[in-house]
Amino acid sequence: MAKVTMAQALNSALRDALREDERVLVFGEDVGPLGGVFRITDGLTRDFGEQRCFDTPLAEAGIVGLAVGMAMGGFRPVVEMQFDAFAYPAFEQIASHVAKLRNRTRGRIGLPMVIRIPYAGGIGGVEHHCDSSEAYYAHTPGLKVVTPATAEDAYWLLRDAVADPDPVVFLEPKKLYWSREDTDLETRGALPFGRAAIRRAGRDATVVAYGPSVPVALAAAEAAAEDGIELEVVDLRTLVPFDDETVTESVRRTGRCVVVQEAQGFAGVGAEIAARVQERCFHSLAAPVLRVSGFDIPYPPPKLEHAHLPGVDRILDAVDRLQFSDEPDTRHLLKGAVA
Amino acid sequence: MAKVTMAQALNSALRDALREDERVLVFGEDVGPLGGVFRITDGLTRDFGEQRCFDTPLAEAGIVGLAVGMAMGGFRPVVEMQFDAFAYPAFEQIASHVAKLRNRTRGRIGLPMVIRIPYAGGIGGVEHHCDSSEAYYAHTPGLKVVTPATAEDAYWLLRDAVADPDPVVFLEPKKLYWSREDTDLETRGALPFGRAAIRRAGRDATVVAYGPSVPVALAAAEAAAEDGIELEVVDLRTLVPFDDETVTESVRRTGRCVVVQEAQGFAGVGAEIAARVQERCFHSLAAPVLRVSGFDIPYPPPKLEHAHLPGVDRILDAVDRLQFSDEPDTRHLLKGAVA
Amino acid sequence: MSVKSLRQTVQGLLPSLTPVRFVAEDGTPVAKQPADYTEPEVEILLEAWRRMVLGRRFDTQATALTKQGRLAVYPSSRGQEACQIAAVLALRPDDWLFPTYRDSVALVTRGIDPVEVLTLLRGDWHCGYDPAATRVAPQCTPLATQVLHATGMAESLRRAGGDGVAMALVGDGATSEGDFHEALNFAAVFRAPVVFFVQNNKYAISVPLARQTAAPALAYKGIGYGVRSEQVDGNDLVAVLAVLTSAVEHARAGHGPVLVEAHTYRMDAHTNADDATRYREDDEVDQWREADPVERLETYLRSRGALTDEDVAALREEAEELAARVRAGMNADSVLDPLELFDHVYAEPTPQLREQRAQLAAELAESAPSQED
Amino acid sequence: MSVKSLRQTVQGLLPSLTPVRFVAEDGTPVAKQPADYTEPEVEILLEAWRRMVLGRRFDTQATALTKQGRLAVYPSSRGQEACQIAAVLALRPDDWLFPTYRDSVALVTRGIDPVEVLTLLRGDWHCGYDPAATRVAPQCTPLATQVLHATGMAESLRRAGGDGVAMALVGDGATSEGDFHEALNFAAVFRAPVVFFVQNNKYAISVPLARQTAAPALAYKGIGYGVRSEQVDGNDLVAVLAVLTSAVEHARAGHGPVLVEAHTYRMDAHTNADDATRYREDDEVDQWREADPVERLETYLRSRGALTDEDVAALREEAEELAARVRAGMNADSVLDPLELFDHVYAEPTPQLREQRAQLAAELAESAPSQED
Ligand SMILES: Cc1ncc(C[n+]2csc(CCOP(=O)(O)OP(=O)(O)O)c2C)c(N)n1
Ligand SMILES: Cc1ncc(C[n+]2csc(CCOP(=O)(O)OP(=O)(O)O)c2C)c(N)n1
Ligand SMILES: [Mg+2]
Ligand SMILES: [Mg+2]
Repeated sequence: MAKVTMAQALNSALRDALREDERVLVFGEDVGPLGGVFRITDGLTRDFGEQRCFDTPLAEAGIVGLAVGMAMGGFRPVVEMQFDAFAYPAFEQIASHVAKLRNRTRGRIGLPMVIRIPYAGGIGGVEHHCDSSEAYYAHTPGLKVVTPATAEDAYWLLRDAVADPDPVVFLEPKKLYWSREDTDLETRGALPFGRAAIRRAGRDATVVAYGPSVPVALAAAEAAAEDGIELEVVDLRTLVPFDDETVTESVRRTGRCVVVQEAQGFAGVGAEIAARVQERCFHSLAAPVLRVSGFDIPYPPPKLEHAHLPGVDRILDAVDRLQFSDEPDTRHLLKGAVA
Repeated sequence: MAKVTMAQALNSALRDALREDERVLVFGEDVGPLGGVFRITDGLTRDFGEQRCFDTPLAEAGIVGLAVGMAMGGFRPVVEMQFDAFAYPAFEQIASHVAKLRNRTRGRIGLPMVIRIPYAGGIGGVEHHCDSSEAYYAHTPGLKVVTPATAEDAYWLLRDAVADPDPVVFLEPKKLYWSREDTDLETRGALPFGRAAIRRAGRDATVVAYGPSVPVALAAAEAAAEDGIELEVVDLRTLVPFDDETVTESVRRTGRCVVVQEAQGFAGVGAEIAARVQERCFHSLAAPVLRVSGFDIPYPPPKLEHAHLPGVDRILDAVDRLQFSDEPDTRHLLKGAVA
Repeated sequence: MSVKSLRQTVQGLLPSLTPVRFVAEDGTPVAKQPADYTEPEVEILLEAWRRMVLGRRFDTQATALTKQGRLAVYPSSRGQEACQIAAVLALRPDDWLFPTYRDSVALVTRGIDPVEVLTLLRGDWHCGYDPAATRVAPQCTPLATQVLHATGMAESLRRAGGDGVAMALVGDGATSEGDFHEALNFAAVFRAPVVFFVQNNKYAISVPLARQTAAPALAYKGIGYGVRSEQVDGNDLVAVLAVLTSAVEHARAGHGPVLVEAHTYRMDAHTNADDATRYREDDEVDQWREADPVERLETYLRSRGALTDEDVAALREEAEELAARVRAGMNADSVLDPLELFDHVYAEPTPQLREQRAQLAAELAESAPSQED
Repeated sequence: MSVKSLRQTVQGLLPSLTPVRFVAEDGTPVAKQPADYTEPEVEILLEAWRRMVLGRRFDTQATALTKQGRLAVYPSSRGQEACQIAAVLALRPDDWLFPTYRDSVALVTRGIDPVEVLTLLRGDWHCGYDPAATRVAPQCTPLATQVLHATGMAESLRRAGGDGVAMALVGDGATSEGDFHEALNFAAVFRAPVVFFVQNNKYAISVPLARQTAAPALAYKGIGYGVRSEQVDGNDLVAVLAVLTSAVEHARAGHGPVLVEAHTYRMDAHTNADDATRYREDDEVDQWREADPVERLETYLRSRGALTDEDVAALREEAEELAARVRAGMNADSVLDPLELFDHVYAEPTPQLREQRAQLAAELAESAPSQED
């Protein structure tokens, strides 16, 4: 066991993938000699050569489009978009080709490729550097969407993503890049790709979280436990495919559910989770499924991000509201709404 | 009163806007002499001149980016993206600039512009011509998102959109372009921008729909009425802002809710609606809020779209399931899921 | 670099000032044959002519099928046969082709079954042929996106160590898209063996070239990427084939990408659903009729004594057989299983897709007329 | 068009073979002065020199403030002052400027309060100044997107009937983005009065120019759009100002857009957070030190007798005052109201935003230390 950061785990995953499969290629902006602005590809060009890890011209549609062609040509490209909002220029390539080529060709050509995207906030980044863009991808059939919350998951989910026969959007929570954890990357954890993890067991309510929100949810559970409320924390790990079984089983057991996401709430992945949970667990629910999220605003400037990001208190507020009928709250809110 | 199609209503709205406000400009691909591939801009170049309605080179990011600059320069651009999937190249301009400029400039520069997008299916279009892309926009703070279901709404919502101080993504359900309705575009209906319409009153359940799904929901209500079930049909009209008041009031009254959308279901606008409704109406609900949508697949080829699109039967199936506990259904589905 | 060698570099990247041409509109050889290109052997020209005649018959047949409702839509390439056929003849079977919606004739020329070619436009499924087996990418609709795919494929071929080449077909309008720009740049930087073949047919749906670009010619875009470029009379099969053959050789030899612009004309409307009278004059169309590529090559080959009336008659018969085969194929009803919709989203359906498949199966079972009825 | 006039058109669109230069690296006039451009008056050059010195002091001060944690991040333009200052001096106050994150010095030169300029990089809010009042768009981070906005603005100015011009600043790396391509094309087709000014500082973060493009120079991209283009020694203020002034005049006179590429160098790392030793040699940086634009202009002006030691000393003092003002401004704590986050999403907040604002207000009230504590 050794202390590793998520950044190191991701770097190891890329290394091991490059070593084990010569079809794997890593490319993007500044991923070569610089090792990426977050150093996730640190040393890969040095150790595997320019042929395996290389810089491209500065054009995201170009990077993804090139990867499509190279995946068609037998390679397994792992490309990096430098920041969340800088993947948007590639949106057409992603939505119209990456997600659809297998389907368009009636199954004849799959695209084994990974699009790595550092995403979400909490690092004091200026505008366009902290978007939570997972919903755009999760809503696009044909993509798998992954977001790890631990270094161990970062390693194994990325290995799985690279080995996957289908395109994977791999979302790396920036603020967790440098969090250290004791883990042994050599032995694979029990959970396969596509399964959620119960990070903390609890009987009173289920908190469903993913990526950057998992540590926040765990901290909230810690705090709630001091008040005698036992929260179960589910870390989704993959948004697509979605692990209905784990989530449904948990909520049926606890009877209450809070969904946490950093992204703006409206039509986000949290909405999907809330919708699914109430569909599947309605008669087990003692309270509505509540969502805790960022506000429906563009990501704030660094000095105000703390006000936007869902923190422990916002989660605990939601947990508090799980105990009561929805009437008082809703009335209050609606009054504000039409004032 | 005269029979008008939605296409004619949209054309009239553009004409009247061009006539009343010289800052209004219409541009895009083939909107000039051709009048647009759907003829929504028919005759505008002839009647208002090339200065007011003109063709651009073929580049969607270019069209939207140009519109941003022209809106900054005091114009009110109304641009057309030729089809839903062909707006994707403009995604960065839309998400990073159109949606954000007012916020980025601390309120100093707003962008009064409209992005018209023919969207959704039901017209037998080949691949990339029938995407339901509303969730991408609705999830992006700073955009307003509108989708009319009637010719009258098409006219007035477009007039309102053009007059709006903020950017509006105006989604036109292709399959309704040619549906005729008796309406008098001269007198404005009662509903302002931002309010949903109750298209049919009913006591047993609320069906929330928008755009292309509204006529389907109404047909389902018609059919259900024959079986003695009275469905209330809410047409959202604007997805952003969302009319919580009308929806909440209706569902609290009926105690049951089905949400209908054509788009793939996962993390769609329907998920948001379901999540909000159960948050706000939990104690009034006799059954989970159910969603009826397209499947989580790329839009099918023309000869198979009928199997994908939510029709009357799929809505009625959902209505049937509103009467029972969720247990049997869910178990059944889960068994399939882990088989 | 010295000013002199800079000047040479620049000259080497610019296209010729006027389009390369071997055969004039009236079918006679031009007075001054292009110095930089070799006229293809007459056997190859004969083969090209055969393919052009067959291609045109296929095209008119497909257009006719739209009128009978057997095709959802058809974008005709009538008038562009010199480009369609030369593109395919310039490639080896193990090279890759990245076509657009308009390039069905190229696909038929490549040997793909016409019924498979028309699967997309008939509305049965998306791509009807096997791209891996034919080394032809699915016909691409999102404009210019395929130019990047071709570049990626070319880079794969380069890395594979062989001498394969990829060719991207792209329209004049699509050169305005950002993806076109990015593809040329990537290809140049990686020296990928790809040929960018612009069929400048003067219109992007209704938008004429002058509204699309202010460049002296689209081929002038090449130098901005360090990409060798050329422009050619797109209705002169001899010239198109000569230039494309040279471009493919250049790429194959490892010298990097080439941009070729062919000046041609779309004789029909954008698709059968389009009304071209809204944006162009009949006069213009009539003028281009004079430049017909099929007739031009036929006249030229006859003048060289390579073609007889019997050859022409025999080929006409072959063309009618092809048309009949296409009609028969399109008139046969297609059998489609809606449940297949769930099969190709991923290699393995997700649990959610399995649920949804079951739901659709139940819906279909319910709506099917029961046995007793 | 005749072949002769075609040739002239092509020549008119191509940049000069080597970058335009008036003053050599050692501060002496080049032997052969560029024929097509006029050297600016010495008063203007003196003003430019003043702005360069002040700009550099601002820049080094901003970099220093990052070390003290008073700025979140700062992308320095040290070494690019000739470009930063010439861009602004070539414009009238009623022209529009579309800058990037790297162009803070240009903004200060334009007269924007330095504290407002640094609002973004300090993390207080996004754009700190009033774009409408200053006619300077917000500094743009999504690369090349602003080039389209500048084109749209230029088109607005053209339609307004005045003679206003827009200038887009853009980096060498950003020219690879599709938006750059689309902007040049739109501008050319609409003949919009816009100047595209590429500061080719040889790197896009770590990626050197040779990995970004294979073109003889970025200025060669112009001809592919029919856009007049030029390349210039970006460290020779005299040349940059002469070329940009001519470009702006061309646009102002209604002759359409111009592309100007300035060859310069980013002396510092990409930002304070970047480690440039990972991708470039000190030798290279040292070499460019010899080409320093501020020293070069100073030497030149001194050689022309336009500048004395006293002038230099006086300006140094002024520069220190500016630096002190910047420090004071940045050291003052900013007062920010989190509830403002809801104010500028739309002209009027939606009902949902009002709810969320109320929620945040409640959260803030709850977490604030109560009066009694
Ligand atoms: C990204 C994108 N935008 C718009 C369209 C709609 N569209 C289809 S064909 C076409 C015109 C293309 O013109 P050109 O590139 O010249 O090719 P041609 O059809 O003339 O062969 C347009 C605008 C599209 N398919 N993709
Ligand atoms: C669309 C987009 N992709 C990536 C980035 C991240 N990024 C910021 S600056 C930069 C390099 C830009 O290089 P260049 O255009 O040469 O400008 P310079 O920084 O050298 O002034 C990159 C890749 C971005 N801001 N926007
Ligand atoms: Mg064309
Ligand atoms: Mg640079």
